[in-house]
Amino acid sequence: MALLEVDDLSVTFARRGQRTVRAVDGVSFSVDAGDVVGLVGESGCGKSVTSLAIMGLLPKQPGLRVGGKAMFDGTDLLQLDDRSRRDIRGRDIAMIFQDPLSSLNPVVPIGLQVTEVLTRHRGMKGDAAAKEAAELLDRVGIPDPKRRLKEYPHQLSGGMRQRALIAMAVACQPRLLIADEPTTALDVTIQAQILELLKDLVRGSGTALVMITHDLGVVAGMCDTVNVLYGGRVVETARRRPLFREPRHPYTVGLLASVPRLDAGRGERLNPIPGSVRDLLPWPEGCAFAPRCTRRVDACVGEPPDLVLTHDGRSYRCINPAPLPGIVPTTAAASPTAAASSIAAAESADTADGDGPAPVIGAEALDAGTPAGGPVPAPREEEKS
Amino acid sequence: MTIISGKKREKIDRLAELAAREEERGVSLWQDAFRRLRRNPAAIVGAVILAIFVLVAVVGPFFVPYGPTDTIGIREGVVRVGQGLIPGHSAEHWLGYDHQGRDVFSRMVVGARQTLLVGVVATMIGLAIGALIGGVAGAAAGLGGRWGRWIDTTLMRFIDMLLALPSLLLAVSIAALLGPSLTTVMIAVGMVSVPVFARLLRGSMIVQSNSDYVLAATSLGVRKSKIALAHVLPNSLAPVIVQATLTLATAIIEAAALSFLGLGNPDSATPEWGVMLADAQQWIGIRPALAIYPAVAIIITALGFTLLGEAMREALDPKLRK
Amino acid sequence: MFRFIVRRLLQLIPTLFGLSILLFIWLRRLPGGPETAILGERGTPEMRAAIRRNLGLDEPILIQYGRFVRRMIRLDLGTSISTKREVTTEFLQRFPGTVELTITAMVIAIGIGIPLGYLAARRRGQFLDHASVGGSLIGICIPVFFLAYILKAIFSENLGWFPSSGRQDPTLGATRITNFFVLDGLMTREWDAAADALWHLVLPGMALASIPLAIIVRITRASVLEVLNEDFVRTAEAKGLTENVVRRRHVLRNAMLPVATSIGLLTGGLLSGAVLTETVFAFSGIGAFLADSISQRDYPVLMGFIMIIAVVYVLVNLIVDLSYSLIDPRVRVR
Amino acid sequence: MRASRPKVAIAAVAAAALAVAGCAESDREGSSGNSKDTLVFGVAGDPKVLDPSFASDGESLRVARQVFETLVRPEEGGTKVSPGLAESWEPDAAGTTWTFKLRSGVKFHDGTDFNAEAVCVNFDRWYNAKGLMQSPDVTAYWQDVMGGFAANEDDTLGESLFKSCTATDPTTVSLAFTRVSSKIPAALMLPSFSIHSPTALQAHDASNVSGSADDIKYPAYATEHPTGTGPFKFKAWDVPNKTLTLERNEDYWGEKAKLKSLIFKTISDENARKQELRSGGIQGYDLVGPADVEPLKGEGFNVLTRPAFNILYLAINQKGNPKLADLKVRQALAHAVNRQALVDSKLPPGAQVAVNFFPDTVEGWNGDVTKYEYDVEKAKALLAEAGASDLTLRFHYPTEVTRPYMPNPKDLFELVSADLQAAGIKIEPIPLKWSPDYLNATTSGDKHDLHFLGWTGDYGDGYNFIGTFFDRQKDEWGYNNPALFEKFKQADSTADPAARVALYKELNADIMNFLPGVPISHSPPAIVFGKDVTGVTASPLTDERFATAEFKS
Repeated sequence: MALLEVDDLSVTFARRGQRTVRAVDGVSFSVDAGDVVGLVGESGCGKSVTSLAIMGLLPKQPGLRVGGKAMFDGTDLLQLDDRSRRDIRGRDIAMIFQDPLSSLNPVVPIGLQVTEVLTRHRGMKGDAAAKEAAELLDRVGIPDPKRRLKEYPHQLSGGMRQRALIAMAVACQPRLLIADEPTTALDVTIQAQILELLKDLVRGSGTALVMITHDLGVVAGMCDTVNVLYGGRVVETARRRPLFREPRHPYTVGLLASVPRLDAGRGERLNPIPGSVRDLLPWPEGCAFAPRCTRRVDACVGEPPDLVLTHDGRSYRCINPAPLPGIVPTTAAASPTAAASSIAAAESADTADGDGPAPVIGAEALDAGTPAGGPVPAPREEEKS
Repeated sequence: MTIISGKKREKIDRLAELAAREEERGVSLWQDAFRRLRRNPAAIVGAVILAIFVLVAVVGPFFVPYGPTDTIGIREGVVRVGQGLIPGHSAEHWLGYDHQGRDVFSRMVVGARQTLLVGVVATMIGLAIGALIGGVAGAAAGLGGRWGRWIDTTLMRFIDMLLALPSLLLAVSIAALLGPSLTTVMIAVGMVSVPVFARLLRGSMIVQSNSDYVLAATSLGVRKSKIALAHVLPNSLAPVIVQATLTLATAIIEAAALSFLGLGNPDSATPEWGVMLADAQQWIGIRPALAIYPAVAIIITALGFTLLGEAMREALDPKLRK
Repeated sequence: MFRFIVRRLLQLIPTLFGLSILLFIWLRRLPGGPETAILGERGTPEMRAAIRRNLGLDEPILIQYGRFVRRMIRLDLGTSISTKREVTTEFLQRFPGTVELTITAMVIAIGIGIPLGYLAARRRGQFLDHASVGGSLIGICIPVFFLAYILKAIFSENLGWFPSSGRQDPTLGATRITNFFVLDGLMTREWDAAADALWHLVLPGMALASIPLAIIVRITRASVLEVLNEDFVRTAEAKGLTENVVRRRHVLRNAMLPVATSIGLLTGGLLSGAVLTETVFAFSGIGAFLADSISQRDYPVLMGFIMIIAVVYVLVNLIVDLSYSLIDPRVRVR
Repeated sequence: MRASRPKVAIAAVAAAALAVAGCAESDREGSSGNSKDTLVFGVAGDPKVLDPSFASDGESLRVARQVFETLVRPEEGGTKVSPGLAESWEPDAAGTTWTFKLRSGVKFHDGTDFNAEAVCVNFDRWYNAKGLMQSPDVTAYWQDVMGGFAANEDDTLGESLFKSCTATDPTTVSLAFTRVSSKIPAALMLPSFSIHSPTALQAHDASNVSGSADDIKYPAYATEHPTGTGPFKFKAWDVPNKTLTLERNEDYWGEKAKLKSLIFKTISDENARKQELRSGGIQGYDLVGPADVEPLKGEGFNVLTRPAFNILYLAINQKGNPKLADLKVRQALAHAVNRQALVDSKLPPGAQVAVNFFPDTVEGWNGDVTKYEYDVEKAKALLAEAGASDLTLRFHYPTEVTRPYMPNPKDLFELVSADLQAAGIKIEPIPLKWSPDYLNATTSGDKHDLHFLGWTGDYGDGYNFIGTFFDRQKDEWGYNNPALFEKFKQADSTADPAARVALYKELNADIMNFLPGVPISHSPPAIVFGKDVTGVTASPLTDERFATAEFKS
């Protein structure tokens, strides 16, 4: 039984005068307790909107319409009234945002910003709260927490700020943690530290983590399951390894191919995906990716492609998928950054103990793309590096 | 600087962004702004009000039924303020007589022209002088150097002094200096807005001169003075123009205030709403309407200018755009 | 902090000096002198000449200015030509009124403006929003003195709820200590007097508040709208904080920064409005008195008052700056 | 820490306030509240000084009239000289020495006895004025009436009319003058000749007008301790509240005041006064706008109309434009102005068109003088004759001022200039602020052709009007007419009243023939009291006595 089960979630903004925007268009995925799930895609593909919709944080405005379901152990978050939503937020589901500076209140001391969560959800007050806050800061690796409590965001370094944010997020040991591009705004070196921190926090504590990112390096480093989004829909879902080894959806292929490779010959040039997210086709009229797709066939345009389930339980949304076995680079080595390789290392570490037994494949499980099949040996390139 | 400039500064930052935007993408800022204006209902309302106002002001006076100074009511002996007699609206006098037995409707129409005149000229004066001072200061600051800074500070100190005086008091003093007349009102009201324009232009120019494209130009070895004139000044004008629109509104109101203090334009041949309102206060007991007509006219007109001005500010302001 | 204040106060000196020169030149440029103001219809040219001589107005302007400066240094502002009372006395008797009026106006403007602005922003696009924005527009566009008349006509003449003029019912024969009538009333425990003084402040306060109220509503609304889009508000929401906490701690505290600035500016500017309001409500303050003094050519009063006002203005702004650094930890006065 | 700092500040202030509150003491005895024995009266301006010797403004004099008394005073509601502190008076044969029989048993507010000595102390005080007290700024009326001091410190001052005061016995005082003058005894009704308590003058050293030339300071007496014999005593001057409180003089020699206390409240704006009366904050006010008379009456307020004791005229400056030296042109102007219409439409009920330069209530008024009826054609003809058909005149008029004789100058100007233009005269309007700009421009130099000015009589003698205007060469008129001036001197120095009145009649006739300006109107200023206030009689000299005022139950 999944912890969070998002089913056909759609978000549309209708503005007077302009044609309605479908930011999220029937996204479905699920997250098991303790699981780390990635939502990957170029910016503008609806990753963040999805997360905000789940949290009920989309700015209230006329014309905003949220459809579908988001079952969080039994209750549909989308149907909740404001009060009970507030009760769940921060206590059961917490969120970490992209830009740590702008995400912290500049005129309120860090301490208060941490304690207020404790006060709200754990009824802690005064010294008790302060003490707990200090411990939290300590736990997320902020040195000299006592002093930090009194300081203001602008007095902290970027990494420290993100740690502080994380401290606030995990203050109530939430069962689900949503991290929206938590490392994008940070220096590469810091990125790694933060990712490590997140890993440590979720491991053991049984907290599930939804990692929203465009950085395949991050995905490779952390996620058990990956959902690739395009144009507001999940176009491919797979366990991490299969996805990297043999991506089926041309978009995924494109994504991976566009990552620079260390071992690529000098002459070889990167092959980015032509065009941009802007020029997509509305799903009802066919495959949104069609305009940019290298494997496009006439049938792509006309009606939306259905979700295809494959033998090993992965799923993709394409009528002319990349052939098997595809020659696919793995990000680990491919990604040139120190971060990536460190991730690779980390990953090789935790792949050993595997992902535990695969759950029974039920219809909706398949639909949600929970894969079957055990761990897959790490790709060759890895040993090389 | 005191906090006075604090508010300005944020305006200035915005201007900087805005000018920067203009630099990066070729589309004219103004076209862009205009497109947004057309979509803003407030702007439309304001524009319509002003259109009507200007139309009345320009052509109206040629079609008024009676002369604005023609004291019919007194000749016919129907107006006797001594006995508290000021007849109200009738078939031939749509808005009735005023205390001098003149046709109020005709005076309102002719008054529109005067009011517009006062507003525009006053604003022009304020803009001209303010822009001159601010421009020089800004340019000087931009050029830098000991002299540049010196000029800048002295000018700004002067402006600070003007700001330290309550605006209306400034106007009253000027009026007292020149004696009541239409020109006096214009100058007095104009002077009040000088500091605002000066600070605004100076501030934006300074931001401009620190902006990337100016640095670029400098690095290309363009003469500083040339930059100041060719790039900085033009790009600094946007907020000034917005401010001018808003000032038009306040100018009309300030003029009314001056009239109330008895420093308004005394020439009855060229009635102005402010004066009419001030005069009417005296007969408010007998005929409130005499006060209400010009008051409402003033409010609506000022509203028109403000609406348009605010709309323009939003249209030109990248920060508010989202 | 301390050094900051000192530097600011030092900056004041050249400003005042320049101001005094400007004033002096301006005053002496005014057509006619105080003599006619003093004598009225009955003055013969000889009498006027005599007075000019007495007042030393026939001496070269530099000498006059010299005399003025010498007095200023002794902090002696001279005596009013028309009332023959010390300028400082005149000021101390009238300034409190204006201060009380200004405070009332600001209290009204802030007390109504900020909540209204906040609600308008929260209910963006709904009725309340349009209403308050429209209202504030009109508030800016309506001539203060006209508004004052309307308020009086309605609440005083017709309904008789409020007194229509003055600062206090003279028949109370209240005691004067600081000339801040409300304060005096409290200090001397003449509660009725204090209450009456407050009562007299309501209408003029409302009239004077119209413009600042309008502006505060607009600024608050704008800045709240801006803050609502900030990430940290989203963070706060994500923490599941109660609406109340989010509003107070996260939205308002940030939204107040620009509002604080404008409040400082407005308070300084209120004096202009005071000139009109005080006239309409026969309210004894410096605004109306200054206007009179100009027509009376009461040079000493004008010089003295305007100098003091300039100082006050700068001080107000100084206080604003300091308070600003209190609200916003990022701003540190150096 | 940060958040708490403001709290601390507030706490501190509160604490301070309380601390002060501890020591501050209420110094008011049982406040009268708004009971029926306190009258609050709205006035247009603050009094400037409480010692009438130094006062020339109406509001100061209004107060003085309640607190002080003069030897002779105007009859109630009239202008005739009637007994005040003196029961009777008579001049000697030469008419230069006047002997006054004083009322006995009169005490000043400070308990000092009123007697001949006291009178002389006062006159000597004025006569022997030294230093700054000789400034026309300080003793305007004395200089206006007496013309000089014992020792003039300014050569522009002339020989003093007053010579000496001798107290023959406690109730008999005689004033000696250097020459016969029309002003005596009428001028002694002026509040500026109020008799002060010698002890009080001494105690608060009233004559010590200190300070340097350019900042004159009045002595405490003039601002805090006015001590007279009047029916009201000075109690408090609450400058910050713009109110001045008088209280009943319990041991007044005559009939005691009905009001326990009388409060003058300054409300400079005319409408504000009206609104305050309506809202009940005041129970009466002065300077009622002509337009308000009827409405207020209609609402049941007691509107009293003072007998018109003033004149509004259109002055013509013959220096200004040579054409104006031509009598025909001046006559043309007189014919061109429709004075009747102006009076009907602009002035309160009871106003009349003026045929002399003083109202018919003053002895010496002459109904049989050349009158200039409204006749545009005639005006045009006269102008043509004088070859002045294309005349352009600079017409001065004052802004934002209301004089008893001139309610709304601007309105009047608009009417008159319209009339003149109808007669083919071009008008260049020159509006100026009443004081000082307007008065300067019109009474000095020769830059003015036409302007409005007027006069409210100080006392019931014709010379106070026409003498003030015409008895010597003045920049206001810019003509030189020795014959006329001579006649004035003669009239002024005629001791026998009857003979003088006869001369006034002639003068009026001469003036209307010579036509230095056009007399326009006498308009009755109104004063209003609350619906339940009675007992006040309107006075042409604005000498209303509040002692008789009472609330009728």
